[in-house]
Order: sequence, then structure tokens, then C-alpha cells
Amino acid sequence: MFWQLELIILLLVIICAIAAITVRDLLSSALLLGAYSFLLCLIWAVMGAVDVAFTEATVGAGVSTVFCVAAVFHTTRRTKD
Amino acid sequence: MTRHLPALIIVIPLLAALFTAGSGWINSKAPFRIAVAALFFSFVCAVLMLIQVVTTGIAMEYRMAGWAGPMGIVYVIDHLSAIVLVVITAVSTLNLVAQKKNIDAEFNDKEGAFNALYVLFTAGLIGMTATGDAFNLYVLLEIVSLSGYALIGLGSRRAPLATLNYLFLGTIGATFYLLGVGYLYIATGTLNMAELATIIPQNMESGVILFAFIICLTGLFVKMAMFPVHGWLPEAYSQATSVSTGLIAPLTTKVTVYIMIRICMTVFTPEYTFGHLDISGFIVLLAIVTIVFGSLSALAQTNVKRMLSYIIIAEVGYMVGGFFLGNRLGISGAILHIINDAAMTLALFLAAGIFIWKTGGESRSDLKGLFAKMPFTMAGFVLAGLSVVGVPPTCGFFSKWYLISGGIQAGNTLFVAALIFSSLVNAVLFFRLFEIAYFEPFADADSHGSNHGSHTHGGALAIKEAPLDMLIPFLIASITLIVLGLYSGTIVTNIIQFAIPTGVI
Amino acid sequence: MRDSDMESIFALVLAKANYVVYIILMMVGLYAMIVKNNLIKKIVGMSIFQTAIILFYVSIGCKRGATIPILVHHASPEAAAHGAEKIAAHAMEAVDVAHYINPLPHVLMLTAIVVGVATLGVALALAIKVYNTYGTVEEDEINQQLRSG
Amino acid sequence: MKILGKLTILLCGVLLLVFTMEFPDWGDPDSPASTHLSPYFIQHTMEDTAVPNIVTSVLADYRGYDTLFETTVILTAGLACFLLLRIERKKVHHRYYRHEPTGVTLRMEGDKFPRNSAVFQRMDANWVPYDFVISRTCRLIIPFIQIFALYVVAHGHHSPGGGFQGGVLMGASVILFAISHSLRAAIKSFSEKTAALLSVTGVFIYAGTGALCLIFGEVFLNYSALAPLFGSDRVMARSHGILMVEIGVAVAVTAVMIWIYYNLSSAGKQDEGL
Repeated sequence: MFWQLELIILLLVIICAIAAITVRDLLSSALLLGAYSFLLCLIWAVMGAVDVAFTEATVGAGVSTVFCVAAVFHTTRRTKD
Repeated sequence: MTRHLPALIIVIPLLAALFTAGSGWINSKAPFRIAVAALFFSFVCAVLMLIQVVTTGIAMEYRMAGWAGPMGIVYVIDHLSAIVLVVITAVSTLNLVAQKKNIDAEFNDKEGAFNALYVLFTAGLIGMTATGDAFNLYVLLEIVSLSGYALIGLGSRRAPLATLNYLFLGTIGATFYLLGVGYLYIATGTLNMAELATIIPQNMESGVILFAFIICLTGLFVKMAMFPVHGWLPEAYSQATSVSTGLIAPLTTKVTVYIMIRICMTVFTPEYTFGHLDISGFIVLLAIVTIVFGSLSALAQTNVKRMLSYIIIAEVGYMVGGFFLGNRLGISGAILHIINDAAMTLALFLAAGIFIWKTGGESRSDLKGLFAKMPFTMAGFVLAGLSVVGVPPTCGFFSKWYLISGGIQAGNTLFVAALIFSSLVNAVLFFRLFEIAYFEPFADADSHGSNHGSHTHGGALAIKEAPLDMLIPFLIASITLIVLGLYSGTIVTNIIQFAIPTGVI
Repeated sequence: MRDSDMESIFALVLAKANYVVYIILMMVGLYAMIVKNNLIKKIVGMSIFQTAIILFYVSIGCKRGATIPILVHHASPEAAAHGAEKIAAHAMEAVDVAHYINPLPHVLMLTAIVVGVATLGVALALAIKVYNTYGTVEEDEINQQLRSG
Repeated sequence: MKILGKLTILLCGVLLLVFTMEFPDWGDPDSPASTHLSPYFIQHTMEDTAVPNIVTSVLADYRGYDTLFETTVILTAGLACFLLLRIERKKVHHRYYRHEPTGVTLRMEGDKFPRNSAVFQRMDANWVPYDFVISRTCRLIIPFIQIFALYVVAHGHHSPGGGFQGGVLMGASVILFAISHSLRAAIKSFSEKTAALLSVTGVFIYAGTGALCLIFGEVFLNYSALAPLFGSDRVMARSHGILMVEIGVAVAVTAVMIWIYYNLSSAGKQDEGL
């Protein structure tokens, strides 16, 4: 059952990445970036890289999402493309 | 004590940058003094190391944290890195001292942060030059890039957008370099440059190492602003303050060329770069296109700083083309050109800083009648211009001489033609400026139109020289152009000659 | 026979799966940085581009059938009391290398993640400054304002 | 131009895919990466540094110089955001106040504002509803996040974690306070000057430990030189050196994350944030 789990997460990561750059609203793009980072943290944990998973969870999913939302708060949510 | 020199040259600026950032919050005079003291100290360290390396003839090795070779990070100071270290520390110290007035004008209540980033930029460059570990070079490359974005980002109204484009391309370049190191790691299992040099010749045929070479070089070409990916350089350098361009213009591209030489010669040994691979012809062609493009678009510019930026792109073409000629003359010409070009660009941008400080305007027409008003500054500017054109007493001529003779020896007439064409275009560029500055009468202050916050001291034709503390460092920079020119023979014979491995004919 | 080659196909697919995914993510990130019009979208693309390299590095370090790179040491209390020589003695029993994943790529990737966040912070600061100057974060609207002077 | 971009990306992707065929297949124990450098770290970590977590020992000791410059990268990002965004404090602008009893909101210009009067309560320009549940639960959670952050820093030797993760967690607790209450309340308790000075002291602790080893006569960042300082033998001195360095990294990362958040969320004015 093990490698199916990893393939599913890898698939989800790609879907999250493509969604993060195609979605129209910037706030949901920032949140999808957070989700993308969190799924990546799952991959690191599955592959045994625990320190990298911890860092990705705190730094990648946590702080960079807060920075992106803060920046979107000061610019606009609308995008044309 | 000299055993610790390779560590001290980078630890003292790092600690000084911390004190600068901290003291910025207490009083506004201390950061500048700490920064100048630290940079001067690292300049002295660099000169001492150069003397020791040249006299003993063996490279200085320094094991960080006491671990040997591949396990830990090793600093290697050989002839090539010693001379580049001296150039880096000299240029950054001189530029900081020369631009004191500009700093007070531009960064009035953020001296702490500005001087700290200035010193961190130089410390990053010093680390990049001295390191013997491929991944450590990426970390220091990021420090240099980040502090560069901050120094450039606070410029004119259009600076943030120009810096954002520079950031995107800079990140792509640095990440490609990281990918190249990853491909090397997956193929060889180690990160230490010296050990890579022993493993790579054993499996030359593996495609992974070939791809590592290609992706590493692409990343460095993006950071160097070679032809197809040069878009960020003119915008970034023309919109930044004259302090930042005085530091970043002479150093970033030259040190990136040094890293390319370090990687192509130390990591991928010359047998691999020139013998096994046959892409030198393509890269020299790319360099020729860069030279022609840089020179021609410099003609079309009215803004002085943009014109100088395009000249920098052409100079990058000289160095990359000279190196990939593959023969000893071409490579020593490229290395000598790193040194000379850094000095020339520093002199040119210091002069541009003084012109902008005096006339407030950045376009060519603002140079009217400056010969009469500021004879010494114009004398220095003429010297720098002649050096870019390549007139004998100045250093520009000698490095071009080595490059051209290398091109002839390699039979690459197209490269030689491009060099000569670019020298002629440079001649047109600079004599056009001298003509404006010499013959056209000095436009009075009122007919200047609105130049924002200008410091024009208009009035009669009385000599109104630049302030002394801007003029003296600039004149030092211009005089070094001649000194470098006269001593280029000795520089090549006892420094650059040993920098090139014997395998190169 | 059938399920064994089925198994080997899956093993092959899985073996290269990580590298294929890292390439797809890198291309997605590069695409967003070059083609997208909105500056914040470019920054999101840059972040994806940098994290893709981390996937490549960590999958280099993987070892089939190995655990996380933390030495299993049943450091019982009296071991801690004996101090260094007990630990040194314990280490004498050969630590079987095949049991542990390579730690080096993980160390490198801690650096890469932190560099990615630092670059993201500076890029967002610049995007806010661009918005305050031009009132928009769309590349074509900004170019229009620049052209109209 | 866009077609050119898509073309280069497609070409790049195909080129990369072709080269993956030459990779050693995933996870086999005798690929160059697994046989060259990592075995040395796995075997010698315990006897060199007495730290079971190999990643922490390689991060802070074998390649400690890398991590020193990684912490400097974070400090550079903090300084860069400060330099780019921070607007001088002297420019005064309008402020919004809510009169508690009547609920009337006032917009006041000039510079004479009611100091901490009982009746008027300052509020942000784009008015965010004051939610009792969020602020109370955050006030409850934050101490535990900080304790967990300290645990992560202290336990970097034995469990996954260390300076970076602990520092970000501590920073996140202050950012959570800034979001749940208001940026001004967070700045009152953890001011920008403390954040700036702490980020510098964090990196100074790291570089200072390295320089201390120089003073003790060994090579830069060689912690076993600090044995007389810690009063332990050379191997345990390395373990203590790693702990000191991790504390330096945690202090620096905490302060810089908060500093960047202050500048980003208020676009440099540091009065009204997210």
C-alpha cells in the first residue's frame, strides 16, 4: 500500500501547483501555495526527510503563506490573467 | 597569525556588518565609520594574502570547523582568487569612501541598514571568491543577490520594478546553478571542488555531468547578463542610486565571470571543458553577439548611466569570449580584463556619480561645459574613457591586447573583428561626451529646466570642483588605471601565469 | 510471471516518479515566472520553482529500506551519566550505513528552503513598493504607464 | 514574446526528462550519493560530536560555515525589507477612533490625538470586527506555542528540529498575536527596535562562537576549542557548541520573521497591519 500513498501525494502536489498559478483570485493563490507547501511537507515525511519536513511545514506552509496574504492585503486581489 | 587570514578576511566584515546594523539604531554617525574600517581591514588582509601566495607559490588552504577536505568546507586562496580578492576589497572600500555625501543625501535615517547591507554584499563576494565548496558558493551567491536587490531597490521612481525583474532573473540564474551542483552531486556524491576535479575526468562520458556543465553555465550566464538574458542589467543599474551602482556595477558581473573561470578550470578540468566538449565555438559566437549588441545599443542611449550599463554587457562579452578561446593568451587576457574592467567601471561610475551630484541631470546634454567647471573630474573621466577605448598607457589596452592576440592565435578572426569594432564604437561614444563637455558652453542654472533636488552651483565660469572627499577617491581610481596598465606585464607573469593550469597550451 | 513484471514496471515508474514530478514542478514554476502577467503570480511561480529543486535533492538522498537519519541510540539514563566514553563505546559497534538515509541532501535543503523564504520576503516587499508607485501589479498596465511617461 | 517563453520551457522540460534516464535509479544503496560522503557522516557522528541527529550535527558542525551564512541570508532579508519598505515615523496622517459608549467612529487629522483615554478606542482604517472568540483562544494558545518552540530548539540534538524550526515557531507565535489582536498591540509588546537588535545579536551569537574558537587558538568554528570554556572533553564541547549555535540561529530567525512581518503587513508605516 505504501508507494500508492506517495504517488497520490505527488499527484496532489502537481494539481496544487498548477491550481496556484491558474486561479484568478490572488488570495486563494496564496492559500493554494500554503496547501502546496504542506503537501510537499507530507512528501518529505514519507521519504524520511524529517528535518526538511519540519522546516517546510513551519517555514514553507506557515510563514510564507502569512507573508503572501499580507502582501495581497496591501495590493489587489483581482488579476487579469 | 597569518594562518587565520582566510577566515579573518570574511569574519571581520561579517561581525562589522552586525555592529553597523546594531549601531544604526543608536547614532547615525557610527555605521559609516565601522563599515569603512572593516572594508579597509579586509583590503589589508587581501593584500597580505596575495603577497604570501605569490612569494610562497603554494595556495593557502583553510579548513572551516577543522574538518578536512570533502567532509567540511575548505577555503582555497590561490593566485587567481587572491588577486580578485584584492580587487573586490579595493573597489568596495574606495566606492564607500567616495560616496559619503550621496549616502547622507539618499539614506538619511537608514544608514545602519544601508551600511550593513553594503558590507554584507562585499563579504558575500569575498566568500564566493575564496570558497572551495560548490554549495557554499550558492549560499554566498544568494547573500550577494539579496543585498544587491536591496541596494538597487531604493533608487528612482522606477527602481522597484527594475529590481523585481532583476530578482526574477537572478533567482532563475542562482537556482539553475543550484541544479547544476545537484546534478554534480548525484553523479559524483561530493560537493568539494578539489575532489570533484579528481572524479569528473574519470567519467567524462556520463550525460549527467554534461548536463550539470550546461545548466551551471546557463545559470552563470543569466547572472552575468550575457546576450539573450541581459534584459535586467541596463534597467537595474540606471535606476539605482549612484552609491549602489558604484558598488554593484564594477563587481557583480566580474566576480560571476571569475566563478565561471573557477568552475570551468578547477571543477570541470580544462581537459573536460576544452578537450572533451566542443561548445567553445558556440559560446565565443554568443560572446561576439553580446559584444556587438552591447556596443551598438550603448550608442543609442542618451542617459549616461544606461550607456555605461550597455558597455558593461559588452565587457562581459570580452571576458567570456576571451576565456572560451581556450588558449593561454586568451585566458590570461580574460583574467587580466576582470581586474582592469573592475577598475575602469569603478572610475566611470564614480565620475557619473559626481556629474549627477553636480548637475542633477543624468542625460548627456547635462555635461555641457564641464571641462571648464570641473577640470580634474573631467581629466579623470577622460582617462577612464580612454581606458575603455583601449589607448596604450591605460590598462584597457593591455587586456584587449592579450585578448586580440589570443583570438589571432586561436584563428577566431570574427572575435578579433568584434573586439576592434567594439573599441571603435567606444571611441565614438566617449569622444562624443568629451566634445559636449569641452566645446558647448556651460548652461546656466536657470536654463536647466526642472531637475529634482539638484545641487547645481550655477553661476559664472569660476572653477567649481566636486567636493574634495568625492574627488580624491575618484582621482585615485583613475590613476590606478595607469598604474595597472604599466604593471600589467608583471601582473601576468607572476600572478596570472600560475593561475592557469599547465594543461592549457 | 505477469504480476512480477507488473511489479517491475511499477518499481521503474516509482523509481523515476520523483524526478519526473520535480521536472513538471520546475516547468510549472518557470512557466508562471515567464508567462504570467501579474507580479504576485510571478512570485508564487518563483516559490514553486525553488521548492521543485528541493524535491530533486531529497530524492537523491533516499535509500530503499532505510530509516530517518537519526541514530537509534537507546541512551538509557546511566549511559548519559557515564558521559562521553559510554557514547564513544556505544558508537564503536559499527553503525550500519544501509540503515540510515543520506543526511547531506537534507542539510543542503534546509538552506534552500530558508533562502526561498528570504527571497520571497524581499520580492513581496518590492511588489508592495511597485503597487504604491503605479497603483497596479499588472505588468502590461505598468508598461502602459511607463510608455505614456 | 509569450510563445517564445512557452517554447523555451517545453525545450527545457524535454531536455531535463532525457537526462533523468541516466540517473542511478531511485533509492539504491550503492549510488554515488549514498556511497561517497554520507557514510562518513553516519558512522562518525556519534564519536565526533555526540549528537544522534546526524542532520543537526552536519548542519551545525561539519558544514557549520554554510549555516552561518544561511543565518546571514535571513538577516539580509530582514535588513532589505526594512530598507525598502520602512517609511519615516515623522509623517503624521489621519487616525480612526471609536467612541466606546455611543459606537460613533471619528476620523482625526493633525497630530494631537487622545492618548489612552478610557472613552476612545483606536481602530484600523479598514475596520475589522473585533472578535472575542479569536482573541481569547489565541491568547490561550500562544504560551504553549512558545513552550513548544523552546522545546524544538533545545531538542534539536535528539529529535527532528533545531534552530530554524524553533525560531520560526517562536516568530509565528508573535505573528499570531499581531493578527488576532492588532499590530499596534504586538508592536507595544515586541517593538521593532527589539526585533532589529535581536536579529543582529542572534547572528552575533553564531559568529561570536566561531570567533571565540579562533581566540582559543583553533580554526574558525572549531567548537572543540571551547572545551576549557564548557569544562568538558573535546567531543562534548562540540555538542555544547552546536547547542549555542542553534540558540543563536533561533534568536536570529525569530526576530527577522517578526521584523519582516511588521514591515510587510503594514507596508512600512507600522501602524495598521493585517
